[in-house]
Order: sequence, then structure tokens, then C-alpha cells
Amino acid sequence: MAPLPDWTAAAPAILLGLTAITLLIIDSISPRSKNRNLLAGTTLVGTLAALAAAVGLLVTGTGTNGGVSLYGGQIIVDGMSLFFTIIFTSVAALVTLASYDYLAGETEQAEYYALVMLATTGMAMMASAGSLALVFVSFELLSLPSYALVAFLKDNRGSVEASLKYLLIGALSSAILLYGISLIYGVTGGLLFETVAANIQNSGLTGMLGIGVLMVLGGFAFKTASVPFHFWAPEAYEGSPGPISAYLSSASKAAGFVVAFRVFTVAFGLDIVSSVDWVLAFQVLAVVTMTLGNFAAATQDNVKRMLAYSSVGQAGYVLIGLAALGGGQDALVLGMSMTHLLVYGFMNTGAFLFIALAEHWDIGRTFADYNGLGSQAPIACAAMSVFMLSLAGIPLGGGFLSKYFLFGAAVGAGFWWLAAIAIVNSVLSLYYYLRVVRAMWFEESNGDRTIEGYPLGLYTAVIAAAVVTVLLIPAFNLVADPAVDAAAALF
Amino acid sequence: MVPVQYYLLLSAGLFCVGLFGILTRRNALVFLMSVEIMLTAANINFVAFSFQHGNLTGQVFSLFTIALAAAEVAVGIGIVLVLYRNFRGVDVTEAATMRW
Amino acid sequence: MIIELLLAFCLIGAVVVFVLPDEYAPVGALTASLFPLVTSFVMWFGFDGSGNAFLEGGQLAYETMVQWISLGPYAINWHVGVDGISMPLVVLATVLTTLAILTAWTPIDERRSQFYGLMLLLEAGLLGVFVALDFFAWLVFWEVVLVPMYMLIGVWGGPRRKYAAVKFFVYTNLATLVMFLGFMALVFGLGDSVSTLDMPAITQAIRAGELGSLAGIAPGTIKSVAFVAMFAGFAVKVPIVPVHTWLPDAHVEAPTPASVMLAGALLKMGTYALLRFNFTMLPDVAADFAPFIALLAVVSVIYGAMLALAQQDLKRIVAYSSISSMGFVILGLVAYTEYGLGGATFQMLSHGLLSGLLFACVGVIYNTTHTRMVGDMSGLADRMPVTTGMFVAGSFGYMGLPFMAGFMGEYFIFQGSFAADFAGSMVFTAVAMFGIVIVAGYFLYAMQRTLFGEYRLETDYTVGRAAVHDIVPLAVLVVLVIVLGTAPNIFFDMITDAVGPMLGGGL
Amino acid sequence: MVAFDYAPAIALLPFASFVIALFAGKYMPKRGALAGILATGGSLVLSIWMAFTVAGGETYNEELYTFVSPEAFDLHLGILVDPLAALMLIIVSLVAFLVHIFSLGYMNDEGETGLPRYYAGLGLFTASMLGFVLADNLFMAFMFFEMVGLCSWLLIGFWFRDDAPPSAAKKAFLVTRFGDYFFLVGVVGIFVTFSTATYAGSESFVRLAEEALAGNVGAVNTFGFEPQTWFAILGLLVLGGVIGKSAQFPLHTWLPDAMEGPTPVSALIHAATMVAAGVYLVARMYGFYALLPTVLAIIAFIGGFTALFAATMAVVKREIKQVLAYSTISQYGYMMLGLGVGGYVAATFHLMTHAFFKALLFLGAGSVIIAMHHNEDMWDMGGLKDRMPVTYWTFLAGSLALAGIFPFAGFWSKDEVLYEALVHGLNDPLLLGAYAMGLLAVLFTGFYTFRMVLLTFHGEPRSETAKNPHGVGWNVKLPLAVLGALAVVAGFINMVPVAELTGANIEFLHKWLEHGITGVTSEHYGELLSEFAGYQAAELSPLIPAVVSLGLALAGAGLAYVLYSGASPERHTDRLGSIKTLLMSNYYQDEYQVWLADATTRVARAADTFDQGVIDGVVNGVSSVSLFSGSRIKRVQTGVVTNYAALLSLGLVALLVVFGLLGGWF
Repeated sequence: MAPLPDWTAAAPAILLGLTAITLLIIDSISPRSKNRNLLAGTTLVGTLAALAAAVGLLVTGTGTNGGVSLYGGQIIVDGMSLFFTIIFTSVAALVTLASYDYLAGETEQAEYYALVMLATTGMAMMASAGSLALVFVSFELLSLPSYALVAFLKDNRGSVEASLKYLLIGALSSAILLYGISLIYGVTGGLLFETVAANIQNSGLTGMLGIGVLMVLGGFAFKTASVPFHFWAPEAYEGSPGPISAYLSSASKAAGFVVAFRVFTVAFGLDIVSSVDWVLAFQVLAVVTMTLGNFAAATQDNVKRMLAYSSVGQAGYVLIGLAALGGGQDALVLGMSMTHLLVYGFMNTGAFLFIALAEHWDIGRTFADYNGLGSQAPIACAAMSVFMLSLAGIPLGGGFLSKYFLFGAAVGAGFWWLAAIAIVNSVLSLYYYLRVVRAMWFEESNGDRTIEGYPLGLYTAVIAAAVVTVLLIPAFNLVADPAVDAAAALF
Repeated sequence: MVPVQYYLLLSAGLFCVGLFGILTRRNALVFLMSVEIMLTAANINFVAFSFQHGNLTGQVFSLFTIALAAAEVAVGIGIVLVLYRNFRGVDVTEAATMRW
Repeated sequence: MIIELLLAFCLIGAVVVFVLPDEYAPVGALTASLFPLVTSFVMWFGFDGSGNAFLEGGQLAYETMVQWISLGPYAINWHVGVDGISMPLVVLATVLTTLAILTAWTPIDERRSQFYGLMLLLEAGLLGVFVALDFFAWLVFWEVVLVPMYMLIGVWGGPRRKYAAVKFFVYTNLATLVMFLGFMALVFGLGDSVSTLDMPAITQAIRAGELGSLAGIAPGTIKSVAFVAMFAGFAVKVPIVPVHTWLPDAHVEAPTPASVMLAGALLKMGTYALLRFNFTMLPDVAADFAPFIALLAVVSVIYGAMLALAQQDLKRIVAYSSISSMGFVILGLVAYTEYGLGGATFQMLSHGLLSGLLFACVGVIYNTTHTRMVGDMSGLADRMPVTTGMFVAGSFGYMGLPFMAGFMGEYFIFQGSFAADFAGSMVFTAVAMFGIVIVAGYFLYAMQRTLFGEYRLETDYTVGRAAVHDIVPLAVLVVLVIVLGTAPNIFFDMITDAVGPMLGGGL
Repeated sequence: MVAFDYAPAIALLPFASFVIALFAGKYMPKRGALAGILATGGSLVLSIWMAFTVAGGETYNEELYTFVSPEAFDLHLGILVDPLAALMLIIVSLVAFLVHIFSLGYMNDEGETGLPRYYAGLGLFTASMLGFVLADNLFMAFMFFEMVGLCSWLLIGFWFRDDAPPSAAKKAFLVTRFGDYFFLVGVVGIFVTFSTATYAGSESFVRLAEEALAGNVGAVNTFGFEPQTWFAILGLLVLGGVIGKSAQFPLHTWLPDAMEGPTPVSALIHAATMVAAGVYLVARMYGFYALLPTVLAIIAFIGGFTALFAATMAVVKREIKQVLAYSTISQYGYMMLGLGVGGYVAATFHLMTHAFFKALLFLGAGSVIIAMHHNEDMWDMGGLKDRMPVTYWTFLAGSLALAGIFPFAGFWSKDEVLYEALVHGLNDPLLLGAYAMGLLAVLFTGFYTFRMVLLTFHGEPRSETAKNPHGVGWNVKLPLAVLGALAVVAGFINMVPVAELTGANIEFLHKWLEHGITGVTSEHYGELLSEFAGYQAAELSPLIPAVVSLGLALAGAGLAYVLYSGASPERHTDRLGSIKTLLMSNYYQDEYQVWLADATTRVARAADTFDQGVIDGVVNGVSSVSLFSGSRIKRVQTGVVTNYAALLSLGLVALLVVFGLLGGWF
């Protein structure tokens, strides 16, 4: 058969976009529709289609040898972009499943799903952005729907406050990002990564370049919720509706990372930018982020907020992927960060979806409220235990392998001190993740809790996430291999 | 003609003004305006540099950013509205129920 | 393939038991545990391995090797097999699990199916640790063991169970991570000379001196640092003083079956790992640190025994005495002679059986008296003669009574370490041997106070003879201890055959 | 030689009786007694057969069962039957046999409960002891040594429902364990030194040591010490076990307490056999000790001192068994003295005679105790002579033997020990001191022995029970009769003084021990002693010392007669004043040992506090500190969005400044 035209390489993003438009059309036909099956169904179909497309492209080897570059290099579809598209779409699928029950009875469901789809489209584009321009546009395409989604529970003070903070910090960060981009443009006279990479060395303007690079870095740090750009994260995750917390903490964070990976490896590659030691910057960021995240998470009373902080901490681990570059194990460390992001996409989403489930049952949010839940909802609690332990790096889930490989690779790159700090944090994280397990299984149930109904969608999502998390141990190679290859392709 | 450094200074100044506004004002709307100022600063850069480099990339991109800024404000206003509805005001420091 | 079968039996059994209704769980679990038991015995009788699994010329029994993960330059395999060191430990694990499940019948009365399912999960993890030969496969089992134990302690444990469970989990996890870093330093230090995380391959590469420098750190330094890191990591698991404090808490709070498994099998993971990693991979570093390690061992022996002497809680007594006994194992390892290494491995077996026996005895006593405090009871021999007999047998076995396993293990170790190559081996050994006097002191004290004298019980429970299914595991263990003590060769042959090759290089 | 194929059965028969009694005892007519009697009887017969075979000039030295055999050296069970072993086998099995019979009267007829446990204990003990005697190497010896210790623990604590017996059992095991610790170190040391621990044969450690001292060290590893020194260290280490088991000073304190056990047990374990194990061990490896003059001197001195020391304590005791207990310690002191001064045969001789008459005395005491309804206080007795004649006459025979009155067994053996001590002592003042103590002990022995006899059997009954005592059956009288006869005649096998006088060739025991396996015969020991230890025997007729010691014994006896004869003797012990309290409280030996135990416990408590407080405190401290810092760190998140913006900008500025400086941008 004839080879597919190039544009098909962008199929995932296109499909997502189309889904979003479809939803809007549906909404305009029957506004305020509460037809969960139709709306969630459409979204799920679109997402899965995109997922299938991404997987298909990856398997058929579109990602190999530099990938496909479209629109004069504005869009690059390679292993990494497809890999991350898979993360985004899987998370989106889980979130959609969960929202099916979570939104029961809500109006404006169509908008909700549409926004989710638009944000996902933005992510997919970020993953394959080939120029700083597209980076910024897709960045905004992701951010704006996110602000709205966080505020989805319009008359819930928490939700609104969260979205406000998210918006303000986000606006500030995007301004910083944009300014940084403008400086880079000033130095290099281009926005395409190739142009940037090409013109960056022989420009004397080290200071301007440096400021630009660091500002861009700041912009990404906002998306990845890395200290000190993380302040929005705890509130946003805590305040927003459960599925959205899951979505932001997993997918949106991954989006931030993918763009950071690409920009810093391709545009500001180590071999190119000698004057700005951004690796050191990422090391600082990684250490501060994981430390602050984990330590702050250790003493929370609110499970959701604990997870929020823990996801900040996890971002710190992933940052090792950039912080340990230049140690001779580049492909390995970067690949392992990517793998960790994927596994994290499932286990962290699952964890937040469990919270969503708890919110759906409206049992409270503190640890004490979870006491003895294990005897009432054993399956869900077992799944939650898997998420917690996998997040902590105990081999009930793939999180163990990705995390340990990440640390190991860091040692291999010679950054043993980075790994050592990571270890201290990891142990601390085990402590607070165990608090959930302990509440669910060890403590006695404090009486008056009745669980009415076991929502199908939420359960399916949680169980699916758990199953994938567990299966990722034996099937680890399926994700680790492409990740390392994709990472290797960047250098 | 005016050398590019001056534009750079101007934009830097604007950026700082915006930042100053963000750090000092408590009104959500003023907050948003300050962000707009910062974005404008970036736009000035783009235009100036595009003129210096002699390619249109920057100018085109600045159009994009203007549009995005508008969208951002739109979303922002919406959020400010619900903020007003829930907190009886648009003081950003009021909404501080979630902390630590 | 039979090893996969062994593990599969445990996992399938666990799943089945999880879904069983509570009233059928005990029988179901017992039946399920018989499959791995039988399998392990089949493996033992058909054992055709020779030499050491980690060194050249080691002929593994029941080996399988398939690629699992390919990680850039490194291949991670599913590589399992047993040699003369791991085979006995596999048998120990299966035997102990079955007996521990029996000891659970009386005390465990709620959420049974979960309990027994976790027990079988624990068994799977244990066996995996002893059979896995690829580092990551091994590490998965090594860590997964913690989860069921954590749950067993936390859900079915005593009053301070939550504290003990978390302490156990977090402490040992920290240890694992430290050890992990050390090992990784070795792996990457080897650079291109190894393309896999296969432990035998790595061991041979290191012993062949292919360790290069890593990030500007000299090979020698890497070796020492890695050794220290791994030693520290495994020391927590053993546990060696001063990183032992999680053990008494865990033991005291854990339910009897969990205690049996913890003392009987889990502690052996630490010494097994020490033997495999530190002493097989880096014998020369071990030689450099030998006096220091021997000192730690002696301190563990004496200090642990002294602590046991100060306890009033029977379980605490046994727990601290475990620290003491494991100190002997370390002494045997560091001796690095045929008798020393062989004795250390043998002592793992004998201590596994003996500590299991004693914890089971304490459990039986606790089931009827509902107290473990020495001061709360006396003259139990009058009411529960059989249990008393078992307790006496166990205690004397622990004190190193000849014709029982404990004596053989400890004697081998003393014999091996007395004239070892490191400085002051004689003094260290002689001092450590004094442990056999102290151990006699606290066990005789405990027996005299609790079992003998006029019958008295502070708690208001009527003490009757223990049920048969309580006695059976005790009796079986006593028999095994005596068999192992009179015919040590049933295992010692294959053990020496496996440790012999280690003596070639290094020390 | 066919006989030796049955050698293992000597130890296995009692073991079988142990198993039977333990598992089937409660279903058997005599609760396992019969099994024990048959087994020990069988062992006795076999032992006698062995003796005859050995007498035929045959010996046996074989490895039977190997525990493990690594490259270095193997650990095995083996059997060594030579004249010494054969003699000891007969002693042990005979006493065990008689004690089993006696137990029928002492335990069964008294309606004790838990008899299967009792007979199982006796059986296991007999088996272990015989195994120890048969052992062909030190490792095996140690194993059975420990088993013997276990059995004594089991049997002393037989009446576990009372408080005293379990405590006494604990003490006995602990004290002997303390000695065994040194023994174990010694065994390990001997293995690493010689790579073997067999007693006899050209490859035995004894022979290797001899050669090493003779100059050809060969494969013997002395760890940089002078062979002499190193061997002395090893010898002393092994001696530790001997001192513990044979209740020599300072580890003698467990034996008197051990009297808490049933009297037959006291007779079997704490008089005739277990305590003999220590002495037997020294005799067994005498070829090793004969090389080490210093060690020999120490042995001699400990022996002599213990003999005197214990005898003095026996003087004031009120309970009949206590007197016997201390006399036991004292008598084993004599044996040690004999071995120390090179009187190998003499010590063995005394070991044998003492086994008989001390078993006799204990069994006699047992029968008295039956009669007195388990009242042991001699001051409640008296006048039992007419009411229990058999017991009286046999007991008297035993007492005469113990006191060393001519011509009873004890006289000949103890006299020879003292003679050896004297003749060697004349060349060595240290040994002479030991001799002096031994000689003085004779006086005390005569005194306390007859004090005991007089108080128990003579005079008027001093209590109701004594007036009409409980009768005893044949199963009590038979063992007494047998042992009584032996106590009289056993000495005649080795009448050295008579031999000297008449020149008749009647030193049968000397002849007996002279032949056997090369290197483990008494004459070889003699050579070693003169060659390596430099022992020279002075020319001296055995008559004079014999007369002297006899005179002392008679003097002691006479003193006792003067003080305690008559219808109702009064208590003279009070005359001793403060000395009495000193003796009554055993020179405060127990006190300091108890103090040591307590001190250890206090140290243990301190260690526990340290462990809980400091070590575990650090662990918990780390966790609480990190949690606390966590609770502080999270305060950064104030909740006010402007602060966030400020911190964010600050962070960015900080980054810019730092990297600006690092990168030198401005």
C-alpha cells in the first residue's frame, strides 16, 4: 500500500482537536445536555482513537530516525512526542471514565469534556512542538482550559480559590516564559529549535541569552510544578474536582516536562550552550523540589493535599532526568524520567481518582475519614494501596522499576549525591504514603459511614489504572525500551 | 534610527512595572492588567528584534501573543466573576482558605 | 522451569486464598502451602547443582534465563536458579511457611482469608529472594517481601502494631535504597565490561578486576564505598547492632505466625545477601574491613544477649536472642573459611528452625495465658506439659545443646573463625563464644520463672493443654532440629560444595 | 574382635530406655523403670564383656559416624575402648544399674508422679555418660559432656513444682556451662592446632603434641607461641570444663545445691559418674597433660586445696546429704591431686573406689531418708542402727572406706594418691604443699564421716519418725549390699603397700592400665612425666605415709567419737563461734557468685535502657525531626497568592543573580 501522507503523523493531535469540536457542536445542538453516555462516550472514543493512533504510529516506527517534521519544522512527530501523547491520552481516557460518574447531574458537561479535549490537544501539540512559538501557543492552549476546569465547581469556594491562584500564577509564569522566549529570539533571531540551536553559539550576548534561558526554564517549571514555581499546585490539586486534579497532576505535568526535555536538549543542547550551566539549574531545582514536596507532604492531614505535595515531590525525581545530563548516561537518565512519567501517569491518576471516588461517596478528605475503609470497599482500597506503594517505590507497581532505574542512572552519571538526596526523600515519601494504607486497613472504622453504590465508571478507571500499574512490572520493557530510544534520538 | 538596546530597556522597564503591579496590588483585575503589561513588554521585544534581525517571525508571533493574551483575560475575567460571587469581592488576598 | 512452578504455586495459592471465605481459609492455605513444600523437596532430592552460583564453574540447578528488560546498554533478565547455598534456604522457607500457617489457626480469628493470602504472598517473596540471580528480579522480591509483613504486623499485631509496622517498613526500605546505590556504583563502575545486571556476571567481572573508575572516583574507593553501603543496607535486615532496633518492636507486635516467618526466614535474607554480595563480590574489601566487621559481630552477639537478659517479655527475649545468634552468622561470614562460611549458612538454617520453634512456643503459651510477661506466670509445666517439653527442647537447642542444629551451626562457626586470617580472630571468637553462657543464663531464667515452680497466673484465663494443631508445628520443628543436629551433612555437604569456590580468591 | 561390634550398644541401650520411658513410660507397669533396669543391666554385661576382651590384650579405636568432612578436618563420633575406658564403663553401668533398682524403692514405692520423666532422665543420663566414656575424640566428648549437663538439669529439677529444685538445676547448669565455655574454646583450639582431636593413635593430638615438644612441629600450628606455652593454654582451657563438672574450687558451688534432686540422682550423677566425668577427661587425655608441668602443678594444687576446703565445710553441716555432697567435692579434690602429681593410676584407682563407696553412702542416705519420711536433718535422727541394720552396716562400710580406714577400699586408693603426692612433692615444694593440704583433709574426713554416722545411727532417737522409721524393701537393700561388699573389697585390686612389703605381685590395677594402645598407657605416661614434666619420684617406702594418713583418719574419727557418741550428743559446732558461721555459709562462695550474676543482670538492664533510650532514641529522633521540619517547611505556602507571586519572582531573581555571577554575564 502507498505510504501515508506526512500529516497523518499528527493524527493524535488532530483527532483530539476534532473530538473537542464535535463536543462543542453537540453542545450547540442540545445545550445543557445531561446525556452522559453520549458526551462521555464521544470523548472516550476520541481519546482512545488518539491513543490508538499514537500507539500505531509508534509501533510502525514513525518516531524513528528523527521522526517526521511538518509545517517547516514547526511540528516534530518523533518517538518522544508519541510516547508522551500516549501518556496524555491514557490519562485523559481514565479521567473521562471517572468523570462519567463524577459529573452525574451536572450541567455544562459538554463544556467540561470539550475543555478536557482542548487541553489534551494542547498537550499533544506541546509534545511535538518544533518551535518556541508553537511551544507558547500550545502552552496557552493547555493552560486556559485548565484554569476553567479547575473552577468547574463554580459555587465551591475551594474550587474558585484554586482556579484563581492557578490563573494568577499561570499568567505570571506565561508572561515570564514569553519574555524569555522574546530574549532568545533576540539572541538567535529565530524561534525554530534548529534556528535557535544554529545561531546560539556565535552570539556574544551571553547575558541576554542566559536570562532568556532561565526565564524559559521558569515557564516550564511552572507547568511541571517545580519549586519555586509550584505554589499554585497544592491549592489547585486540592481545590479542583477530583478527576481534574488527577488530570493536572499527571498529564499537565508531563506536558511541561516533554517540552522542557525537547527545548533543553535540542535548542539549548549541552554541547551548544556552554555559557549557561542550566544542568546545574535543574539540579538545584530537582533537589529543592523533591525536598520541599516530600517534607511538606509528610505532615498533611488532608489526603488530597498530601497527594498534591507528593506530586510536587515526584516532579523532583523526574527533574533528575535533566539534572543528571552530561554524565555519560544521558539517554538512560532521560529515558528513565520519561518512563517514570508514564508509570506516574497511571499510578498518580489512579490515586487522585480514588480521591474522586471518596468525594463521590462524600466521605471526608482527612486520613481519619478513611479509617477502616478497607473492609467496606476492599477492591478500591487494594487498588489505592497499590498506587501508594508504587508511588513510594515498592514493587507492587511499575513505579518501583522506573524510580530505581532513575536513581541508578543518576549514580551511573556520577551524580551520586543527587541520588542520595532522592533516597532520603523517597524514604520519607514511603512514610506518608503508608499513612493512607494504614488508615484504610489498620484503623478501625469510625462507625457512621455508609457506602451507597459502587460507581461503574470511577471503579473501572481506578481498577484499570491499578491493573496497568501492576502489569508495568513484567511489561516494563514495553515502555522502557521506546523511552530510551526516543531519548537517545534527542542527542 | 533607534538602536535596539533602547527597546530592550523599555520592555525591561515595562516588565518590571507589571511585576511591581502584581506584587503590590490586591485587586484581581489590576493583577490581570499587570500581566497584560508584562506580555506587552515581551511583544515590544519581539517586534524590535524582528526588525533588527530583519525577519518577520517576531512580528507574526507578537500577533499570536496578543490574541492569546486576550483569551487569557477572557478566562481570567470569568474566574474573577465567580471569585466575586463566592468571596464577595475581588481582593485576591481574601481567597486564602487553603494553605500550608 | 520448576522454580517458576514453585513461585507460581505460592502466588496462585495466595490469590485463591484471598477469595476464599474466611472459614475455609485456614485449610485452604495449608493445602496451598503444601504444593510449594512438596515442590521444594522435589527440587532438593533432585538437586544436581555444584559449585557456587556466582562464580565460574558453578553448575546451577533448575536454571532459567530469559531477557526481561533491555535498558539501553544493559539487559535485565529473568534469571533464576539454585546452588548449594540457596537450596537449603528454599527448603527452610517452604517448611517454615507451612508450619507458620498451622500456628495461625488458633490466634488468627478475623479477616482470615486476607491473613493467609498474605502469608503465601510472603512465601513467594522469600523464595524469590533465594532463587533470583538477576539483580532487579532479586530486588523486586527483596522489596515485595516487606509489604505482606507490613500488613501482617499492622493489621493483626499487638497494641503498638502501627508504630512497629511503619518502623519496620521504613527502616528496611531506607536500608534497601542505600544498598542499591552502592551496588549501582559497582555496576556502572564496571562500565562496558558488563552488559547485564546479572549478579553472577557482575561478581565474576569484579573478581576479575574489571572495575573501572566512575565519575573520577578510583576503583578502589568505589569498591570500599559500595561495600560499606551494601553492608549497611544488609546489616539493617540481619540485623546487626546498632541498626537493630526495629526488630524487637516488630517481633513483639507481630502475630505469632508473622514472628515465626520474620525470625525464621526474613532475617536470613540479610545474611544471605551479605554472603552473596559483600563476601562473594568484594572479598578483598571484606578482608580489609574484617576486624571491624568481626567487632560488630561480637558486639551483636554479646550486646544482643545482654539485652535479652534484661527482658521480661518472652517474645522480646527470643527477639533479642535472634540478634545475638545472627551475630554468630556474621562472624562465620567474616571468617571466610570453609567452616566459617559453611557454618554461617548452616546457622541460618538452624536459627531459622529454632527461632521459629521458640516463637511458636511463646505463641502457644500466649494463646492460653494471654500474657507473655515472665512475671505474670509460673508453673505452666503443670498445666501444659507437652508445650513445656517443646519449649525446653527449643531453649536448649538455642543454647547449643549437642545433637541439635544450633550446636552444629555455632560450632562450625567457632571452628571456622577461631583461626581465620584477620587480625585478632582468636580473641573475637573467644569473646563471641561467651555468648553461649549468657544465652543459657536468660533461657534458664525464663524457663525457671514461667514453666516451673508453683502454678500461678496473673491473667484470669483457665490454662489447659494446647490443641493438637498447635503442638504439631512445634513437634515437627523439634524433630527437624534434632535431625539437622545429628545429620548435618544432609545440607552441609552441598553448602561446603558451594562456598568452597569462594575461598579461591580474595581473602 | 566381635565383642567390639557391640560397643555402641553399651550407650545405645540406655538411650533406647530413654525413648521408651519418655513415650511409652506412662503405659508401663513400673513407668519405665524396668526398661531402664534391663538396658543398664545389658550395658553392664556388655561392659564386662569388653573388659574381658580388653584383658585379652585387645583394644578398639574406630571412627563410626562422621558428622561433616570438609577439607580441613572432619568431625566424627568414634569409639575408643582400652583398659581405662573398660574400667570406667563397668563403674558407670554398674552404678547406673543399681541406682535404677534403688529408684524402684525410692520413687515408685513412694508414689512419686512423673516417673516416666524420671526414668527417661536416668536413661538419657546413663547413655550420655557411657557415650562420653566411649568417646575417641575430644569433640564427641564435649558433646556428651553437654548432654550430661542437660540430664543433670532435668533430674535436679525433677520436682519442678517446688521452687528450690528448678533454681538449683539452673545453678548447676549455669556454673558447669561456665566451665564448659573454656572447654569448648579448648576443643576449638585443639582442632585448629592439631587438625584432629582424637585421643589415641599415631595421629592423635596427644601424640602430635608430644612430637611437637620433642622438636618436630610438623603441621602443628601454635600461632607463634612456644609450643609449651600454647599447649599449656589449651590444657588450661580444657581444664575449665573439668573444674566445672568435677566441682573443683571455685566452680564447686553448684554441687551442694544439686542435692535438691532425688537421692538416687544424687548418687548416680553427683557422686559416682557425672562429677567423675571431669576427672575421667583428664585421665583420658593424660598423655597431653603429662607434657605440661605447670598445668599439672595447677591441677594438683587445685585438687589439694579443694580436698581440704570442702572437707572443712562438711564438718558443720546438719543435713546428711549436705555432708555427703561436700565429702564428694573433697574426694574429687583427691583425684585431681593424684592426677596433678603424676599419680595417674592412683587417681583412677580412687575414682573407682570412690564411685562405689560414695554411691553406697548416697543410697544409704537415701534409705535413711525414706525411713525418715524425707527429713534429712541428722539432728532429728539417731538410733537408727537397730531399726535398719542392713542400711547401717553397709553405710558403715562406706563410711570406713570414705574415711580411709584400713582395710577398706578408700584406704588403699586415697593412700596411694597421697603417697604419689609425697614422693613427687619431695622434689617440688609446690606439690608438697598440695600434699600437705590433702593430708590435713584426711583428718577432717575422718571427723565428719563419723560425726555423720554417729548422729544418724547411734545414740537415742531424737524424733518421733526416728523412733519408728518407715521400712525399706529389697530393692533398696540389694544395691546397698552389693555396693557395701564392693566398698570393702574394691581396694584389694591394688594394694601397693602390701605389695611393697610382701613383694607379692598384686598391683592388678597398675598392670591393667599398663597395657593397651601405645601412647595411652600408664607406663608411657610415666615416661612422659619424667621426660617432659621432669617429675622425679623420691625413693620412699609406702608404709610410713600410709601409717601417717591412717593415723590422721583415726584421729579424726576418734575426735568425732569423743564429741558425738553417747545417747544424746549435744551440738559442739557452736564452740567454733564465728568460724561456724563462716563454714555454714560455705566461705561465702555462693554469695560472690550470686553477686556476679546480679551484677551481670544490672549491666544488662543498663544496656537495655541505653538501647531503648539512645540507639532507638536516635532512630525515633530522626523521624520526628524530619516530620517537624516538614511541618515548618510547609508554612511557606501561606495561602495568599501575592506572596506566591513574590516568592516566585524572588526565586527567579535569585537564579538569575547566581547564574549571572557564575556565568559572568555582567
